[in-house]
Amino acid sequence: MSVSAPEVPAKPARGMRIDFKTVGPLLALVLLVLLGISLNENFLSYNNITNVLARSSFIGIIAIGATFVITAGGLDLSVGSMAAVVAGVMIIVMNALIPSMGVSVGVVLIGMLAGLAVGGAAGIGNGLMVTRGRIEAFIVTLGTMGIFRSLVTFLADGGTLSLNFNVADLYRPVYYNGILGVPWPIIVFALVAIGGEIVMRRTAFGRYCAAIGSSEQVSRYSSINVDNVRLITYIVQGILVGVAVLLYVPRLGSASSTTGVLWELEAIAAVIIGGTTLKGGYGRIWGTVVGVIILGLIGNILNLQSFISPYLNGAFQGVIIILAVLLQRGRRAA
Amino acid sequence: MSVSAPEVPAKPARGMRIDFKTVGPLLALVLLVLLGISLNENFLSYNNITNVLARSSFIGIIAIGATFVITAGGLDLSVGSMAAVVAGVMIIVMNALIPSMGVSVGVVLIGMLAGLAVGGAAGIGNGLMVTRGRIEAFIVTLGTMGIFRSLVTFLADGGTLSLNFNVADLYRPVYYNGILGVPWPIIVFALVAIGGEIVMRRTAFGRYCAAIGSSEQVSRYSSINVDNVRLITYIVQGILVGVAVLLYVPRLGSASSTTGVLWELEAIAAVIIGGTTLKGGYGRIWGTVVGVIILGLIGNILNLQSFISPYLNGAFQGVIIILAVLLQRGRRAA
Amino acid sequence: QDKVTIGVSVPAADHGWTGGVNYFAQQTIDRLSKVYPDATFVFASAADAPKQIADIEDMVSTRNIDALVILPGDPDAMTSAIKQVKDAGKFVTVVDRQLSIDGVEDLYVAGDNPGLGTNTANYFKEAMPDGGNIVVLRGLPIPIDQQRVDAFMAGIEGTNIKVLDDEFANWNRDDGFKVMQDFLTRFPDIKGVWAQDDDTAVGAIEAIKQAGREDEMFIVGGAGMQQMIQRVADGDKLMPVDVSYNPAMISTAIELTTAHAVGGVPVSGRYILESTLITQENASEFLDEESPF
Amino acid sequence: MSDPQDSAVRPILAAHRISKSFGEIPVLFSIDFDVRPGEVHAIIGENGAGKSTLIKILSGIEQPTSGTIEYDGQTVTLPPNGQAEAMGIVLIHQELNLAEDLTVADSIFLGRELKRYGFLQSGEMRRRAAEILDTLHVHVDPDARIRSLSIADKQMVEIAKAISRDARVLIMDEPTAVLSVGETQTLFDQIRRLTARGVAVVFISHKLDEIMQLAQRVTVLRDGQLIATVGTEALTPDSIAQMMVGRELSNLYPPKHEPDVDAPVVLSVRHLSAPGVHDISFDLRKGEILGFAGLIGSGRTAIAEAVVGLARRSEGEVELEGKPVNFTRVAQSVDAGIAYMTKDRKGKGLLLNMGLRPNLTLLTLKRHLRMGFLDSASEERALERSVRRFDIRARDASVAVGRLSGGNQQKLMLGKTMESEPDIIIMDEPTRGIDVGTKQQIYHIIAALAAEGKSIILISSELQEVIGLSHRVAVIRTGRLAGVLEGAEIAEEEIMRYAAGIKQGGHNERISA
Ligand SMILES: Nc1ncnc2c1ncn2[C@@H]1O[C@H](COP(=O)(O)OP(=O)(O)OP(=O)(O)O)[C@@H](O)[C@H]1O
Ligand SMILES: Nc1ncnc2c1ncn2[C@@H]1O[C@H](COP(=O)(O)OP(=O)(O)OP(=O)(O)O)[C@@H](O)[C@H]1O
Ligand SMILES: [Mg+2]
Ligand SMILES: [Mg+2]
Repeated sequence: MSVSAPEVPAKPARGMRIDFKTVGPLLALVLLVLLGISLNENFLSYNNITNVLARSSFIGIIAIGATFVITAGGLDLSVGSMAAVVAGVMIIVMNALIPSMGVSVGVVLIGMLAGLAVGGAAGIGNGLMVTRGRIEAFIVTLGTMGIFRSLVTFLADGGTLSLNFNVADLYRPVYYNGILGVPWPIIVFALVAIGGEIVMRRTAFGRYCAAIGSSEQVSRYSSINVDNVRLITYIVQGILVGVAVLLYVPRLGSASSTTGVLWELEAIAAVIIGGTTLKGGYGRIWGTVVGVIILGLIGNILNLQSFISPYLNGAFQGVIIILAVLLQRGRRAA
Repeated sequence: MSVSAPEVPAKPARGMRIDFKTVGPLLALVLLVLLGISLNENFLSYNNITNVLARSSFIGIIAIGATFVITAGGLDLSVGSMAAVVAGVMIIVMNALIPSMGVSVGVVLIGMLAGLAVGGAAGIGNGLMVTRGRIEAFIVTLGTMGIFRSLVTFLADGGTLSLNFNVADLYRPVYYNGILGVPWPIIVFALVAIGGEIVMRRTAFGRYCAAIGSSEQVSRYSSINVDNVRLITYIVQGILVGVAVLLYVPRLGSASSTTGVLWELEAIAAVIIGGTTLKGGYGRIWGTVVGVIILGLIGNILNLQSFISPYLNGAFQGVIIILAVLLQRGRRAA
Repeated sequence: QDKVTIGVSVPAADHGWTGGVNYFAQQTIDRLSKVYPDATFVFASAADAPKQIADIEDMVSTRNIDALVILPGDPDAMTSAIKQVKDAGKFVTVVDRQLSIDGVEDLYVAGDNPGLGTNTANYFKEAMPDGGNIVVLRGLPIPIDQQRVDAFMAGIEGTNIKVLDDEFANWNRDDGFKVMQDFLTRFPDIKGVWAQDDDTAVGAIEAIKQAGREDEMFIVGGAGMQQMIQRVADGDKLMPVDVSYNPAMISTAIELTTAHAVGGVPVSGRYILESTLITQENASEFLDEESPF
Repeated sequence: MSDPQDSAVRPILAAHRISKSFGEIPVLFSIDFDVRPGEVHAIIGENGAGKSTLIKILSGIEQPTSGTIEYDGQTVTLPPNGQAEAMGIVLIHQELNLAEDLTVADSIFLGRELKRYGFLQSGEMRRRAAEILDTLHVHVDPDARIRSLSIADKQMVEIAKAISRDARVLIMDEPTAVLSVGETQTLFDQIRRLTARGVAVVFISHKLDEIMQLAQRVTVLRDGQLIATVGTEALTPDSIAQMMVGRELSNLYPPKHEPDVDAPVVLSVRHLSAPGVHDISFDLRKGEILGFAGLIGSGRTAIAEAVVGLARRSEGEVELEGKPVNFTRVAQSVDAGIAYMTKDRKGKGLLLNMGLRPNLTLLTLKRHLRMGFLDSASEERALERSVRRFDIRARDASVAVGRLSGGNQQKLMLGKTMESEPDIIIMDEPTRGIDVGTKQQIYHIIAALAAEGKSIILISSELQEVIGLSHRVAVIRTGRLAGVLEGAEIAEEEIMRYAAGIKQGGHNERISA
């Protein structure tokens, strides 16, 4: 007894209808830009746009790392404090090298390497505790958040670590200059974003992150080395924190116990506004970039007007964040 | 025709082996107490113990609410700011009633009711946006966190709202007095904890929370009204924030934009240290109580010694949090 | 008469004193907007240094400010950003905190953080000629706290005053209460408490009262909160003096800057607002019905 | 190609004296097992006998407590976590094992993506996935997310995933439990193609006719013990069943008691439309067993879900004992006496991380309240009742249900549904993954319920089951009612003709009179 071929169901026309899950964050961004334009004629000026993008780049680069961590079902609350430690160590290293190396590009380069190394090491620490120690990521990174924060305070002796002014002068162009009028932070952010998008979409690593976030067991049974992939997401996060700080130090030239406070929340918010699911399994880098820019614009727009009491800035921010996600509702973590 | 008797499974002797998942947080607590005793002979004094427990009670009561929210697969980041708003509104209401009602117990009672009402209303807001609005809990409560925080700052005009001195005197005993030498905050905390434990373990609602956190889909197919149960967890959380603030206001009689900052993180940390899984599906109230006391003791112990530089307080805190969870490792969110 | 725009940037109200700064800044802006119809004010308060830098960048690039009044939350981190505003040809007034290089600002309206520590130390020496045990409740771990504490420690050096321990109470009432409770548990003999800040002192006082040890010690706060000045004026034994550190210094700065920008009144140099000891005798000078702080 | 029946052919994979305990609980006792290239070797046994555990050990997912594994003549320790796949041992898990957030193509290639210069060749993978799905006659979009597939489609994706790998040994744990006859045949064609190429296949099923059709040898397990390994030709379904359950299994299906002709209509569905459902009308009489037959994805589940309020209906009426009802939540239908038992026990039926008791009583928790509080003694009694009635076997009663054997999970779900003491029961694949012995028992329970005056809608892809139990059979095709069969018409070929669209109409008008 055999059966004739079952009827083939017609494929639904994909992408014909507006897909709010995809368009949501973009729509929110467009609305914000329109709001900005209506508030101030300088909003779209070259200066304002580069300002906003450049200063969003720290959080942006960190948030791209967070997208990987979250997609793979993890979480990193320590990024803000980690950034402070990285900045602190970079400054200490550079200041310490001046007597022997003088004020030279070499000092800056070594400082930068030190920053990346510290970020990477911190990422390894977080990653090992989560994967080998089998402790919930929330707790591990809440713990290291406290530890890193203390460490900066300790290194700075309760005060501020300041980069030697001459070295700072040498280093400053890394934030303020660029090529063809595009400042370095924007260039680096764009490169990291493009790289992140490629890794997420077009490499096995990106695929594995989604698989692990979706189901650890399925991934394990598909002979994915779950622990290693997870570990790598934390290391990537650490290194990207390092990269972000490379751009941060020339801007502020100092680090203190208040450096990077609440960056973790901002980074996670950007990731989720961008459409990545907090429980893992689905992540998109370009969404995160949109999320970061949305958050950056909110601050900018608040500065463009004077009717909202500054006391209510946080409320405005909160409303926009909720609205941005409301625009993509329908998606919902199961 | 009948089937041969099914094999009756022999129950394994439960609890014979040390179950680290259960004992973990308790063990951490015991170790901390031993550390405290070794540091200072006053550690176990009546005064110190009641001090620590009484001031842990706010976070404790809030964390019990958070246990329900998290068990049902949700999250509430807004509790700290919510507490500030509740405190602010209570103070404003009480101060406003004095002209008409004089300095009377009635004023205090109405203030208390107002506090509970504001907490409950805030919880309803969060809950509706999560359940009806289908927005991720993280985003909703991150948004309302900003909104509530702004609101207090606005209400307090950037400064501090202070309760009228005479009313404060009338209200003060609610924090400082008690029965049989046990201060009210401890009594209320204990009652809320016992109530919470009963609700979690012995009512359909508690069972439903775990079921929903474990699988929303299965719960829906099992005729559980998922949205309502979720909504109720947020309302319970809101009301418990209200209860916590009822005990907070008489302590110092003031509220400002810094009231309750980071309470959400502390509450969530307590919940998870206590063994509840962040992804939902399993919660235990008594664990949360242990978690809260652990966090309270860490601060206390740090103040009782001088070898650790105060700069490193956060590091000590971080290490203990990680260790407390390490002691129950093996449990792991899938 | 041309229109002028003046930017005012302050740290967010993360504790009582900065709350006062925010209040006075807005109040002054409201008042001056009426006095000078040609002046527009742009006000922003920022939670951290990057945000504050972003604020002043926005003021320059989108609001075309002519002058900037800034109380930098973290002066070292903000120096080069403020220098850029200056380099763009704006008039710059810096308030309270010294930038890490000289010569950036046109006008400096300064509070005196080390002075606060020194003044307090002097009072402790006077009140405890034979020395004794004290505890210190510090602020937030940021540089101004360090400056105040360093000056205080230098001030009591060589006396018999012994600092039993110091802990951060974050210029915050709740933490003042907690830390003081634990100090009281730990040390049976405390003669004096330096709370550094009046908010912290509010919490510490409650803890001392709860322990019933009001008669054993005195406490010195700081910043000049109205509630505390009232206590001093009333001759409270527990709170015999306070040390002023008036958040209203931001008002002075805004007024001077506006006068310069609108009326061309020449102002420049340094205005140091001293940190003075408030005692029962002079307390009435510091009482101000209107102030919320 | 040598004849795999020839015992001289060396086994490619063999287990010697394998024992396995979980904690202190033994589940396998000294099992010998082997499979030869080109052979289909079936494993059968009651629920909880240890079949899944054995094949997990054969594929490295679990490590044996004692005993050795020989692969290709070498004694080996198989690498854990599916890494044995690289050695050519491919496993299809009993429980669906797909990541819900990934797409079909992603899932098929998960863990061995095609890459060029380190980058994924997504287009190529999509193309090949489509090809493989085509050979299986599965019509799903390679870009569809797993989450959106029906459970049978998910199973087919798993099969596609497994046969697309370069397997030397292909192990399948109840792959046909959710498949209907047609899909099963497609699968068997593929299996024969593979065995012809020398692939060794280990096959677990509770459907004895499938085993007779496909396997050369059969190994029977009972309570973790090896009972026998015998050639299929020496067996009849009866003798296998006897070996499995240790007793004679006569008349699998109980005699049919037709309901009274004038038995009242309890459930009447008129022109029901919902997602996947188009203009369905039928009546269900008191004491009647109404079978729902159809191909995978024909919409039987969708109809049931629309009736009980799990899916929103767009058109049509449902009448319960003559009164129109419109359930928007399941709770309402449960209260009205209609219970629906899902076929997706993992995704919709059971809380895998919880124990037996909370799962059993979840649907009816309100009945276990005493003065507002849960009465665990009452819950415990309910569990005892269900364990007895449905023969639920858990070696460790405190175990999370995710660790129960598949069949025992199914039985627990049956128990859970029956706890609500419904008058109308819609059972979706009620015997999915259940062994013959228990099946017989469940069939008798179903028949007894009908005899008591309960009404039952039986959705099943196992035609024999529908035929053996139903008083009438509704055949569903692409969301529409293709026909209703009664009496002597209820026969395999006739049903298939309607299901495949060769025949239409039937007694449709009579039923929706
Ligand atoms: N991880 C585990 N932990 C504890 N017990 C387990 C675990 N896995 C399986 N078991 C137990 O081992 C026994 C055998 O289970 P197994 O899944 O092998 O049975 P099966 O023969 O495949 O049954 P079915 O036909 O129902 O699928 C069962 O009693 C089951 O509860
Ligand atoms: N919510 C929905 N929206 C669109 N299409 C749906 C929806 N639910 C089901 N369908 C489609 O309707 C058809 C019926 O699927 P369903 O799983 O309900 O039936 P079934 O496979 O016949 O059930 P069974 O497996 O018990 O035979 C499928 O093609 C499915 O894709
Ligand atoms: Mg099995
Ligand atoms: Mg189907």
